[in-house]
Amino acid sequence: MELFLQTLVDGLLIGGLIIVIGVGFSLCFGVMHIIDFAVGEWVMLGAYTAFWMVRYLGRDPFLYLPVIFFLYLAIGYLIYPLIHRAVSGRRHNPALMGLVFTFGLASLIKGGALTAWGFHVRSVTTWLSGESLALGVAVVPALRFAGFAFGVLATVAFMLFLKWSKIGVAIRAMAQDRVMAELLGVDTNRVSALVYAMYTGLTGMAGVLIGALFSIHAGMGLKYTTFAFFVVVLAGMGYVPGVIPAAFLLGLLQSFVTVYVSGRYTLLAVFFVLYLTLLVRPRGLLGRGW
Amino acid sequence: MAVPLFVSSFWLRIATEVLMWAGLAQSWNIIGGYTGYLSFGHGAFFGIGAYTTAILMVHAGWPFWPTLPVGAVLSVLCAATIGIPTLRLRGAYFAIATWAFGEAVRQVATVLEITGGAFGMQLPPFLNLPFFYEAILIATILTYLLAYLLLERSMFGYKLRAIRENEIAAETAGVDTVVTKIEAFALSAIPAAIFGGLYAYLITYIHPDSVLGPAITDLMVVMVLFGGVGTLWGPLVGATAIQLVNRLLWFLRGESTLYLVYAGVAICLVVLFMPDGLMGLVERRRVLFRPRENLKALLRQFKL
Amino acid sequence: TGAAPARDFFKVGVVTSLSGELAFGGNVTKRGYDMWADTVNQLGGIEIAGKRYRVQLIYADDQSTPATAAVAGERLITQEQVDFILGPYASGTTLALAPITEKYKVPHITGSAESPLIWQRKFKYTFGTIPPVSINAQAPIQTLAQDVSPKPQTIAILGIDDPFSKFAAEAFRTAAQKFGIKVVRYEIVPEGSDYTPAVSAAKAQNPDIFAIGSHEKAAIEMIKAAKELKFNPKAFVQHYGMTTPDFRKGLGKDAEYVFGASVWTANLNYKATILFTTPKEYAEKFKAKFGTEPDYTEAASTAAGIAFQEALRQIKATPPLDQAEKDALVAALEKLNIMTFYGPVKFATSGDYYHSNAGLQPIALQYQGGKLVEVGPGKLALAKPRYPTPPWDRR
Amino acid sequence: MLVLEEVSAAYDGVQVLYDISLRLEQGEIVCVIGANGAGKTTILRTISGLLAPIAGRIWFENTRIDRLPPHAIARRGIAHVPEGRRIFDQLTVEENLRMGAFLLQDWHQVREAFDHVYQIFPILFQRRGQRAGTLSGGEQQMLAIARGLMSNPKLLLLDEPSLGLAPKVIDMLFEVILNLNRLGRTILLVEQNASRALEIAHRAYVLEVGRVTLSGPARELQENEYVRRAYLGM
Amino acid sequence: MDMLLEVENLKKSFGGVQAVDDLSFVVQEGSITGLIGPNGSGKTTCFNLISGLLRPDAGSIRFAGREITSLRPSWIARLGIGRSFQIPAPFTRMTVLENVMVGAFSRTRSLGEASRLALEVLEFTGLKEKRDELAANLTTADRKRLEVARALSTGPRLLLLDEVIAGLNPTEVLGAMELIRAIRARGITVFMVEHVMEAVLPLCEWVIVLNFGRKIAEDTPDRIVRNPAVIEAYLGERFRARS
Ligand SMILES: Nc1ncnc2c1ncn2[C@@H]1O[C@H](COP(=O)(O)OP(=O)(O)OP(=O)(O)O)[C@@H](O)[C@H]1O
Ligand SMILES: Nc1ncnc2c1ncn2[C@@H]1O[C@H](COP(=O)(O)OP(=O)(O)OP(=O)(O)O)[C@@H](O)[C@H]1O
Ligand SMILES: [Mg+2]
Ligand SMILES: [Mg+2]
Repeated sequence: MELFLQTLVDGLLIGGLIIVIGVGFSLCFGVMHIIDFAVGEWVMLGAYTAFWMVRYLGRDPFLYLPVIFFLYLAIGYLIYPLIHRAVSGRRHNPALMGLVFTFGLASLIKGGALTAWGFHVRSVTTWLSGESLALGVAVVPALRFAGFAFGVLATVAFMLFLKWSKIGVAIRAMAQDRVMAELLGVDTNRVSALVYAMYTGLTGMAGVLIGALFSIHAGMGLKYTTFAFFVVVLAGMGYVPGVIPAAFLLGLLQSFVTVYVSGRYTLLAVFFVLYLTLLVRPRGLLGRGW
Repeated sequence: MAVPLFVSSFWLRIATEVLMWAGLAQSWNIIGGYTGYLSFGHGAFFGIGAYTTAILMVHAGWPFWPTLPVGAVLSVLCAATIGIPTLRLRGAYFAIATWAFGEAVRQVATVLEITGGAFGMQLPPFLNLPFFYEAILIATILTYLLAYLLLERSMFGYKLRAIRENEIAAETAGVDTVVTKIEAFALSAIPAAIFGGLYAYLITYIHPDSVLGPAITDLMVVMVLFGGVGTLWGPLVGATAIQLVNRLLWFLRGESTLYLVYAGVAICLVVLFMPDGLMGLVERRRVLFRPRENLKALLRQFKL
Repeated sequence: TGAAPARDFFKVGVVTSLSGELAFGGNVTKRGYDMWADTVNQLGGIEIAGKRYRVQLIYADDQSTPATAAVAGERLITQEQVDFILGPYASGTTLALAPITEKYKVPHITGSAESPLIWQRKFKYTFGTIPPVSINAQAPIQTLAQDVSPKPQTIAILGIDDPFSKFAAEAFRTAAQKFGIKVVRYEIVPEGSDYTPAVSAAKAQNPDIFAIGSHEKAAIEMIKAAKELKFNPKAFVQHYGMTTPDFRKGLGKDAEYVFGASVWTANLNYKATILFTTPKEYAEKFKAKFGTEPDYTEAASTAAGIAFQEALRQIKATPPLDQAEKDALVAALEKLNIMTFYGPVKFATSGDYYHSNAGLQPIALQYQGGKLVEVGPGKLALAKPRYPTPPWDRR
Repeated sequence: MLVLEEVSAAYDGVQVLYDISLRLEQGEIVCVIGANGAGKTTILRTISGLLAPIAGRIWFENTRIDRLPPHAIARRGIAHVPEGRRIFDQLTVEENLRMGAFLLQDWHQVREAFDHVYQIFPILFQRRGQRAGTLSGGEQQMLAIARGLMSNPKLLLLDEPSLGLAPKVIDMLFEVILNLNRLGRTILLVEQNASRALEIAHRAYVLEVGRVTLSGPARELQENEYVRRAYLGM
Repeated sequence: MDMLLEVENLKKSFGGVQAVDDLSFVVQEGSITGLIGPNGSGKTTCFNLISGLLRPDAGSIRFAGREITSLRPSWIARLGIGRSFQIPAPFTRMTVLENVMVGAFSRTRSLGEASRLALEVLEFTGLKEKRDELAANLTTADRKRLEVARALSTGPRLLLLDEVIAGLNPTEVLGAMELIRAIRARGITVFMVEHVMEAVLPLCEWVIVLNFGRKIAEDTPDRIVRNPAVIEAYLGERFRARS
């Protein structure tokens, strides 16, 4: 029973963190129809940035969360025009060209990180590392809880932004009809760049938490790419609210399979669920994707 | 066909590799280029072929040759299994599903006992390089011949191109698009599996990371993109160029993990500036030299 | 291959991972090989029948992939016509290289690869200076079973799904069974997964020992997870991973009390005659040259060169080696039994670990006061093992 | 106010507009009539920047606007209510209208715009919380027009606003257009329903296969023998 | 004459929009039948349902006595229903001949035979001269012709034409009407959606009128133009004045 509860808590906590990656990714897909193969690499870069900032500037990595958000916001904003070029113009299959482009981007980022920072495994320590709270019989690691809380808060803030702000409404409108939004005065290229930038910013921030929780190395991205893909398919491609249940499902699936079956089958279980979803509910668990 | 005797075995090995990649790239091109559905897990078929050969030879004591068709059949079955749910959906779903499939196969190979799990497998060594050179040469020629006959010279190829251009219109013109796409995907898996089997026997040691790693698919995609998507000779041009450059850089050393960066930059640049690949450049030249059409187009444009 | 042109130095091929995923390890072996070649050349070369022959290392990168390792071997042997080969860092690339050296009948020693799989195939031309991980991961378990009291009763083992780590995990299990410690959980998880649930599951068994079969990265994450989960076994056991600087840096003071294993440290008191006299001397020269402390892989790689050097001296072969001399070299290696700064080098000629170094004794280590200390087994101890590990908040 | 000088346009190299010249004065209703596929929609798309002309110039209030992106043109006070409504059907009625007011900076202005359109289309006020996709066709058309009005544009481009509407609704719609014009809005109207359009327009252009073949005061065109035969079905 | 196509109680909605609502009608073999109605009244949706691109929510479709509801579009095409698209959808990177050959493959597997069949269709539709052009380079009128040619290439018994006349200039309209008559003369039943009354009225023997997805009338053209409901919903008051 104790183990069951602990497993439940572990799963939910990780799910909360995955939401952050999923939300940006799903939005990016929903609005611009871009599947970013580099999603895991943004996580990795965020983690590394936190590591180097702590190395050179000291202090706690959590302090740098806003800095990293804005840093990756800026980077995403600057990169977007290239992606835009890849997916527009007279290309044979624009959406797929975007996929290939980000595929190349992922390889580029990963290779760059490997070359610059090598194969060393780094880690950062925060003031929460190693601390934990007791929740009944289960232990809640403080850092994970912080990650979870951050994930949920960031997502709620983000959803509120989408629901109520002017840009938020414009983003949702654009997801439905880009041309019409443009006719109403929305600079759709800039808003797209902004969406992409928010996505990279959020993902970079998630990277800080993930880096603090696990260890940091150049190859760490792959796993989060898997997660992001899994989450958007399960949520329904482009259906942002679906990300929340999907991410929790993924977290729980991981922890329960690891504890009650075997850690070796965790990823397989994930892939199996992904396959089943594509087979029976291709538009996501809630049937709301496109 | 005969092995050029004066060639040192080192160069023979390089030639063998180039040929193999040319064949692999063409296998990807069948689904990714001609059909327009990006398979980001194509390496899985290569790995399935490699493991089938290894398992049958090591655990069942089979001779080499009969293992190849078994690997091909297995790959075809897997392709159908993946293709049936996903080829009904948009291309993005297919890309994600194949990607997941590639990762899943790697997981399976790492978990199973029969594949040696994370230890990998050793095959009985048969280090007759000319044999492999010839075998891979034949396999590559057959792959291109198949591509030529089936994709450039038969009904099937027309259907695939129609699907790539406009799936709905193809469907109403009587093309059973789902079946055709699944056929194309299954077909594209065959050469990949055969090369996998040959590779396993050539290298004698296989491991989930070496025959099922994402790098295999990455390279296929890059080679085809670089050469020219959906053209017969594009994959050959792309594979030769990239594999030779890769080996040359290796030979001259000075290489590190930068190869990932090169590959990434190459993909991005090709997508941005040369979406039709090297063959596209050739094509464009040819178009330039079609004076009559060009003149007509010009006249139309200026309504003369 | 035809006869190589006459020359007065040995051409030594080195295949190792200078790029790709294993580049870090590949560079470790490279430092070991360089240390050997440079030291030999400083002395004017290998002395054979009164004359000195210098050595020239020719590197070929295997890009961390088996296929390239095979091409690299092919190139070194047929293009460069090397006399013998120093092998790769990893087992996978070694397994692809070994058939090539076998085909061309070129002697090959790896200073790093340690998977038992290599030796099972009984390659005639392939040797290794590091004993398989399955042997030496047993050392810390043996120490805990025999040198501390009260003796731990239960163990939970968590291994990573790669050949090296899995063998280590299996070695922990074998040793535990041998020394009468009950295995309450044994689990292999894939590299890179979230280890928290697996650690939770281990914690639920409340074992005395928590043993981790992995490279340093996973070990760091698992120990972090254990701390967060307030999992407090009486001993944490790891093996090679804990000897790396990354491990120490990654965990900080949480590395304290962790047990591990190695086959070599600079503190051992071997007395040798060839090239370096003691581990200490080697460590000093190494540090002077590369600025870092040597670890066992570097030492083993240097020792691989020394093994060749000794065997060549014994058969009095001069460069270039013809096939008869290469075969003689293999025969000499099989008979070799020498003492080096790295310890005894003696290649097994039978059994499961054919041609691996059977001369060495594994050592149990523990972090004590921020330093790696030899704590067993038995007489090899330079300090007493600290057991049990105090709770997290009192370290 | 708006001047097109010899504008030509093409889709994928296929030319559909040939040297179109057209002008609109402040406060006018001008309508463009023509057969299906004549290029009426294309004219509006070229004005609002959705399609870059391959030749010619477009001036709005004495500044050149061809080559500007659509959002920049919208910013200058041109609202385009395109063919086929194109409402955001996942958004509520109110959110659709808020999108219409995207360019307004001032909160008060937005409030006023809301009051204004709710006054014109009271039905939209009743439906303000409803998902726009669930509105009936006529309501959707009203929403599309209301959305166009939200930004308080100087020039309103209406593309077949009566399309798919019940005759009763059409009557009301033309009433609304007239009212808007009386309140000072300049309107460029594209209509299949030529007779109704000519009734409310000041001037009109007849478009045939991408060329302007006739133009003049709406009254005159109504009397024109050719127009009567070809477009008014008399 | 026989009933070639029978549609019964067909329904289709998109979200809140009831695009086709309880629609029933028949198309006689050998006829030219028109389907008209205001924009958005469900004509294209109806064609999409018949050709299998959409699945009906309810109702049935029979073709030559055979139930074809919910069959795959390619099956329906091979059973003998060809269709064109309102917005031309050529295979842009293939030549005109290749475009038409794709359809011809449902009649033959041989490349030579397909190209012979395709050429024949091109000859018939007046596109033979352009057979080696890339479809991307065609003019609007030729694209529409290509739509028809491709639909004919499968050798259909029933041809669904979705606004192939709209967008053509008066001379082109005459040409297109000629072509449609010729198609019927070959024994192919034509079922066409068109707004251009100048073409619909002389061509069609029978006209079905939709409004909001429902059939509001069906009759001969001369009676349709006088039908008050049709005038009210579609043709407009002015049309009455004219006729
Ligand atoms: N996106 C497009 N791509 C290619 N051709 C187009 C496109 N849009 C319109 N056309 C063509 O351009 C021509 C003019 O079209 P346009 O939509 O401007 O006509 P219209 O007068 O508005 O007709 P309607 O009364 O049907 O709305 C038509 O022949 C049409 O087929
Ligand atoms: N895929 C779709 N999703 C949602 N709504 C649709 C879809 N297709 C059509 N509709 C809606 O169904 C209704 C009928 O559309 P349809 O295209 O059949 O009209 P139509 O009679 O062909 O009109 P037109 O004469 O303009 O071509 C319209 O309200 C349209 O908006
Ligand atoms: Mg129009
Ligand atoms: Mg229609």
